[in-house]
Amino acid sequence: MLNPTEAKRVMEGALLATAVPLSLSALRRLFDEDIGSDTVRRLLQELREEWSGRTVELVHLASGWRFQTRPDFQRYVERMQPEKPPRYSRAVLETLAIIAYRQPVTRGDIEDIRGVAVSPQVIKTLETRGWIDAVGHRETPGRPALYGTTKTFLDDLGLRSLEELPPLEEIAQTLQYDPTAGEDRVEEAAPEPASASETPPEPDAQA
Amino acid sequence: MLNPTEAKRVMEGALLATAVPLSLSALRRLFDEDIGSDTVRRLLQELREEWSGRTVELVHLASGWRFQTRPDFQRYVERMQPEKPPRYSRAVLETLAIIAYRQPVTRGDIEDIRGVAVSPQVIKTLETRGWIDAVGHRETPGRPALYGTTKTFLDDLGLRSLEELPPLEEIAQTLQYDPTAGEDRVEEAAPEPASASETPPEPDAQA
Amino acid sequence: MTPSPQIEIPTPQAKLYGEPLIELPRDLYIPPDALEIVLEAFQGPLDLLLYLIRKENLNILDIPMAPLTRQYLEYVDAMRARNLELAAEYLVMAAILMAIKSRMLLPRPPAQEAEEVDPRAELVRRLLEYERMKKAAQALEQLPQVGRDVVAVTVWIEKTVVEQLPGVDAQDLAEAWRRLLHRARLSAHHHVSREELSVREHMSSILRRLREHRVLEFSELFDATRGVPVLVVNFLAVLELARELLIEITQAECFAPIYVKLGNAESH
Repeated sequence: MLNPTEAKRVMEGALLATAVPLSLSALRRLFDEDIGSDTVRRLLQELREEWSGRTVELVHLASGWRFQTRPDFQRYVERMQPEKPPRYSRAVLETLAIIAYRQPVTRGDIEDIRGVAVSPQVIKTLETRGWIDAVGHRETPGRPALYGTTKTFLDDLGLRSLEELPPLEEIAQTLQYDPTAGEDRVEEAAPEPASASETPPEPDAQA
Repeated sequence: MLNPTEAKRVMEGALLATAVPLSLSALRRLFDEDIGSDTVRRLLQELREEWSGRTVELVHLASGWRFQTRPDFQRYVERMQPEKPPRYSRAVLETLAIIAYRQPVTRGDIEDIRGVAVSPQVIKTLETRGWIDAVGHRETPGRPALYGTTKTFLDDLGLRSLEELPPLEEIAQTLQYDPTAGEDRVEEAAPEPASASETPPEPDAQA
Repeated sequence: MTPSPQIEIPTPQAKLYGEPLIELPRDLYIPPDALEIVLEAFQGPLDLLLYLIRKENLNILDIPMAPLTRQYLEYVDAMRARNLELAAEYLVMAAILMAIKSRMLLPRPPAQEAEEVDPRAELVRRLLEYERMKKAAQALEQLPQVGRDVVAVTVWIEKTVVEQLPGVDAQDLAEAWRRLLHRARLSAHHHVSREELSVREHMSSILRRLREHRVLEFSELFDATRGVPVLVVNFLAVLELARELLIEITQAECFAPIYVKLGNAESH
């Protein structure tokens, strides 16, 4: 049987060798004997501390644990790999936000919120990235696909769950008004309409 | 200007973030100021020592430096990424089946039964594996080799004798119920390269 | 903010929410050369409306419909005049705005006024929801992204090269044989029984032994300890080999030892 330090080194090696996050159970499967979730969790905690203050950190994501460079290390990465990844268009980002915050939604729901047609290319881009997928169909004519975000989306954005998404902002009535003065008004004057057919339910994220 | 410890951490991050070896000059390019080859070499040496005794090591290759798992870490890697075992082609499997059930047989016999040419490569594959060998020659023109299966074949398949192979009567019985009877022929005819000298009979001729 | 005195605002609106309306300043002018660029930046009519509202610090919850509608239509007209590709959604929104405006202009009996839903409510809801999502999109973009802001560490995995050989089991062979039968319709002609298989196994092993020893005495081919069935099968194998001329059986005279060797050419 491996002692805890050896087990920790094995976990470290496994985590350094894989780009996909490793779940607790995947880490447990590394060992012949069952070392138990608690031990794995404790060793992960120790590893995280050992690595703190370095350019690479051990992060806990939706589908497990992964070593990745810190965001402030990116300028060094860019010196090694000068080609920058393309940024997503506003159409893609807004569609992604609607799917993330209002899921599950159909393309029609997205179009209602954005006020314009959503091109299939936009959906395709997000599907290809592995960030969204069809989670079902709405039982309305045409049975449109309902989209939701994936674990990969959370992993890629450094999140453990949808609850860690940036909270939705309450919108100020006007730019110059004192935001606190407007809050009451917002609630009374902009109630979510009852026409549920065209808007997806509000998630808790609101507040 | 970074102090040596910070510089070392930057180099460590760069080496962990890339799977390709980084040369001394690539490592020097990470920094705004020229920190000099000697310093880079010394820091690499220090990093190598820091990492000694772990599951991942810093190695010096022809094209530069790279972090890689230790050779003895392979068994853990295999547990994480079980590789799908390769499979033999249909030609190899059928040839093996013919040799197993009809031995001793010549290549001509195999071609008669399969209806297509048997490439020398197929026989070679099975011989190299130690599963078949030439047990004699048939006294016909050309004295073709007669192939039979070996003990290794039985051992590798977990059989004590050929009698433990699935009996052919059962195979013949299930035959008539199988609706896909004709399909294989079509698929098979295309991929088999017909070696010109020993042109096989057309598969259709068999029917 | 200084309200522009030149803007006409219909009086009935002034009562809504019991508050004075914020008047739209006159200067929403965008230089013609910039129009195209500005319009390209809009994601759609909601985005354009938000821009107009935010640009002039209008109260989104109490939108002065007349000036907003007029401004909006000016943009739409400008787009059409310049033959810019105008999405149908812009025209739909123009119709919506005009409908709202006209509803608000209609005088209503005082009793009805209290209950009636503000005709702008649905538009306001949509504007707020869209703006919320727009901001959410910006917030998402700020998050560090793998591949853009951070790199997932994968160190090289050192492997000693061990060639993995394909696995085969007895069922694979049976399956292969069945395919052959299908293909060649062999079932009728090649009836291979269990015994025959056993004979064939012995044929191979006898040939193999003869290759090694060249000549064997007949009795050496048989191992009495393996029982009668095996002896019989072995004997059948010898006969079959002889029939196929794969071995040669010789005896100098009656009761002399019988020798078995490989067929003619085998010996060299």
